[in-house]
Amino acid sequence: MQKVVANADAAIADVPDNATIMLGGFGLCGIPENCIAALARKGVKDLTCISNNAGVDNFGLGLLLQTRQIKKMMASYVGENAEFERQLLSGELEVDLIPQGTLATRIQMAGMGIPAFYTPAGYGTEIANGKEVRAFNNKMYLMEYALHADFAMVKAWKGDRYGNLVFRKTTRNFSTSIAKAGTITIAEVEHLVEPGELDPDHIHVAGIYVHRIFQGTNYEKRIEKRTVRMNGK
Amino acid sequence: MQKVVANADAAIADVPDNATIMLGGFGLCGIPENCIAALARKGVKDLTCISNNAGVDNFGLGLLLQTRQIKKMMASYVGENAEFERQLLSGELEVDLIPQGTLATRIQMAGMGIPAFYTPAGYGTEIANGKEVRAFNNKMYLMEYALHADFAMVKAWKGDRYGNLVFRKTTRNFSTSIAKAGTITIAEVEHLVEPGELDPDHIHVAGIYVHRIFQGTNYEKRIEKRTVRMNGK
Amino acid sequence: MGLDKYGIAKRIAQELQDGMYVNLGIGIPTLVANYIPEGMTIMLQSENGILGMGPYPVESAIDPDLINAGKETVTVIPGGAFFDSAESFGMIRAGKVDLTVLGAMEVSENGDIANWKIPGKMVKGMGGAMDLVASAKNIIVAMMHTNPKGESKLLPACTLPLTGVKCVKRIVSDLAVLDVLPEGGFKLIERAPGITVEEIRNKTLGKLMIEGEIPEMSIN
Amino acid sequence: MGLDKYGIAKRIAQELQDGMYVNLGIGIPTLVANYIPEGMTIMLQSENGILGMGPYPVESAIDPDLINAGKETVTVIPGGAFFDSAESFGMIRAGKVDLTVLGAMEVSENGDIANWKIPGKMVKGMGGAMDLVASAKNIIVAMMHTNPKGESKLLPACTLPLTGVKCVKRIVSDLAVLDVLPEGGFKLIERAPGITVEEIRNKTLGKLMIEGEIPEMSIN
Repeated sequence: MQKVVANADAAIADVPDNATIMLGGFGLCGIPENCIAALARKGVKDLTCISNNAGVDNFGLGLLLQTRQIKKMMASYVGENAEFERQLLSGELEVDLIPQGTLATRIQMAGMGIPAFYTPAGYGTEIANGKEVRAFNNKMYLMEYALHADFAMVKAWKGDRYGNLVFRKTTRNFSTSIAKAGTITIAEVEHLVEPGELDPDHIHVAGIYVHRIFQGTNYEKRIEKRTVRMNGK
Repeated sequence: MQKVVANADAAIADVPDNATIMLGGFGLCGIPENCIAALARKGVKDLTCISNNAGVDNFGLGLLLQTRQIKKMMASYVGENAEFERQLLSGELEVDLIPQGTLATRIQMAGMGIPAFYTPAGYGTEIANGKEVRAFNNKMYLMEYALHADFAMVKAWKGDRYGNLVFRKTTRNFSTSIAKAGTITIAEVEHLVEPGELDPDHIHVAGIYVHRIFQGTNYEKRIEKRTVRMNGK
Repeated sequence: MGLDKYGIAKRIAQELQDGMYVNLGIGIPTLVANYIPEGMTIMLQSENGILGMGPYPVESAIDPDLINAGKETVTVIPGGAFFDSAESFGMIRAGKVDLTVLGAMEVSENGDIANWKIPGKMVKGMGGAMDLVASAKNIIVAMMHTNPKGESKLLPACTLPLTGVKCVKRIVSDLAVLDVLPEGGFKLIERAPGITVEEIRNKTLGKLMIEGEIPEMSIN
Repeated sequence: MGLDKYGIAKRIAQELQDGMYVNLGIGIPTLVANYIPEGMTIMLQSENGILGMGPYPVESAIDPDLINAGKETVTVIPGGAFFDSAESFGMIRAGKVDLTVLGAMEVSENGDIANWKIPGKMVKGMGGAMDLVASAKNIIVAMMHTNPKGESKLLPACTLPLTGVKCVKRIVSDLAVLDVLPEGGFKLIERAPGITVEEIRNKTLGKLMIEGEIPEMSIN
């Protein structure tokens, strides 16, 4: 059982041009910083990226937008990125906007081997165009398909050599579902530990889903909106 | 926020005849012992019970079979119960056998608000009779519906006053999904604790799904097949 | 003058009941958290994976691993729980969240809502709004009664791309509280302090139903 | 005499590769765990919610909260994980389990399997078998070549109610190793020690393909 690789560059070495990549994170919270940096270094092109957001101009997936490595973006919200807007309006970037719950669940279903399911989100809106509509118990639903990826990349707080992962606070977000939806799943972790160090009752992603794992470095963990309360409140 | 009730009798006091009840557990592991005993005491009748198994002759759901309180059983495997066999063959008991993964996923989908989904389990078998068959990527699937219950009853290891639950080892089994599928969900716990005592990263069922919770008593935790290894192996 | 955004938030807070699970959208809805009545336990859901979201952190407690759906740094209360996005939208879709409060650009008299896209301008994406409005048991819209040009945002039919259909139950605006009737139409429930029925009528383009005396809101 | 159940388990253990995730059914398949080659890490999945299932516990370590899918008390190895049944069948359905070994009452020459029901006798239920056979990437059936009456269990078509269709890839019986060909038919791969091709031919009712010299299994 050899899943540990040296670093992000080794982990993503075989990602080809035109690959479909899913990346964990919500905004900049819990994104696979090391993998994104390595993808930028490698210069792999024409990527289809699936992630809830597209980073900001100079961090997260914004880095791969700056270098024009992304051909198509599938996301639920991309409002924090001016370069994204420019590429979208100029036609350089293809975008598929998906309701957040539908996106999360389509990814989850891929990891569960369920090819299609029904959700009410988007019924009666432009999102329903071209989709099968069906009533269950007098409520209308859209049929949505599972969403897979060639490579799934996530960042966890702790992980062991067998690929078991534990997340911290709201970094779990899309990452646990994404980790299960990749043909090849790569996990970068803040703390790489030995099998047995993680409590088997507390593992968020079992190692069976994870193909490569490495100890990440230099986490910036940039904060998008630093909000504080006054001492009085 | 008042979810704590005194005991099992109080928790199940309003379960009417003909109710549909889901019960957590796999075999006798992690079953809601206190709730089952209270249902037997209350003598509520004509229940439809949804649970992976039907207990053994004198424990678990077997207790409610002895008292003839169960009208219909939905399960994946019922092979450990002679009274069950007798009632089935005599026509006293209605039985719906469901593949274990389909059963688990139908329950899970109820808690996710997804009314129907596709699974390959049972395609080409008698389980497929009357079901919609559909191909995705050249593989055949059956459409299955979410499975709800009037009451869901689970046993957790620890729970807090807000209904957050933590399970231990393989007691998680069907219980986490069942806890999310009840119109009224009742949790009995080995240790009732204060909010804040459970690590929010380690909660298996968030309190939003749980309507009533109580400190259980006198857990027997009967073992179905006591298997040990010799010291040498 | 009608209510300011704090007044709208205060009025919405009167809808809360002890033990409710509530999802508050970005903007005015977020302010509702500041006016939860004393002694009430309200569990705030943030769709990126929190139940029991607490207030913003003090400086020393800022944690980049703990943000809300608006990407702001937040805290979690004792008894809170973290989970993933799939689970979060599962509980939303299953109707476990008791109340959803969100903003809108337009609401129609049959309860349709438009709040995610203005064609021709930048499209940022719908985020979780479509999932929330398609599934929430109870949806209250918090918004100004008119847009910056003074045009009514309560319309016979939405002109902007829809977020969801027949889902809004109640609107709390700077001028009034209105219910969307199952058969269609805005039923006037309360007036903002100092606002006349006449002004509300003038600023409501969709069908407005006024029955009897309309009480004034009591906002403290 | 062909192999006994331990011999069948030993032969199946030769199919294991380091790092595999494996689900072992009740009966002979369970015995395979005893013959995992030295130095190999095999992660056993139990569909009630374990990855990294370990051996039976010593008396003092018995824990009623830790059982396998056969309801036996077991242990978990360092690096194992617990999860719920929905997750367990999710990973099975998604093809994450590399190898499934299970018993059968009948296998047909196109890979259909029957192992859950005998009409007229008691029906105990299919448990997880239908899910496993519908989704597993690689399915090996471990069984006796003939039933107690001496009739072949390798048939042109199953006579018992099916568990799954076109799913069995390989059969390891007391007499032989056979592959189910994609186009149909049992291809003889190996003979059990001392068993002749003639005997296998006589006890295989479905189409049997024999190409060239058939080697004898090497079982130690």
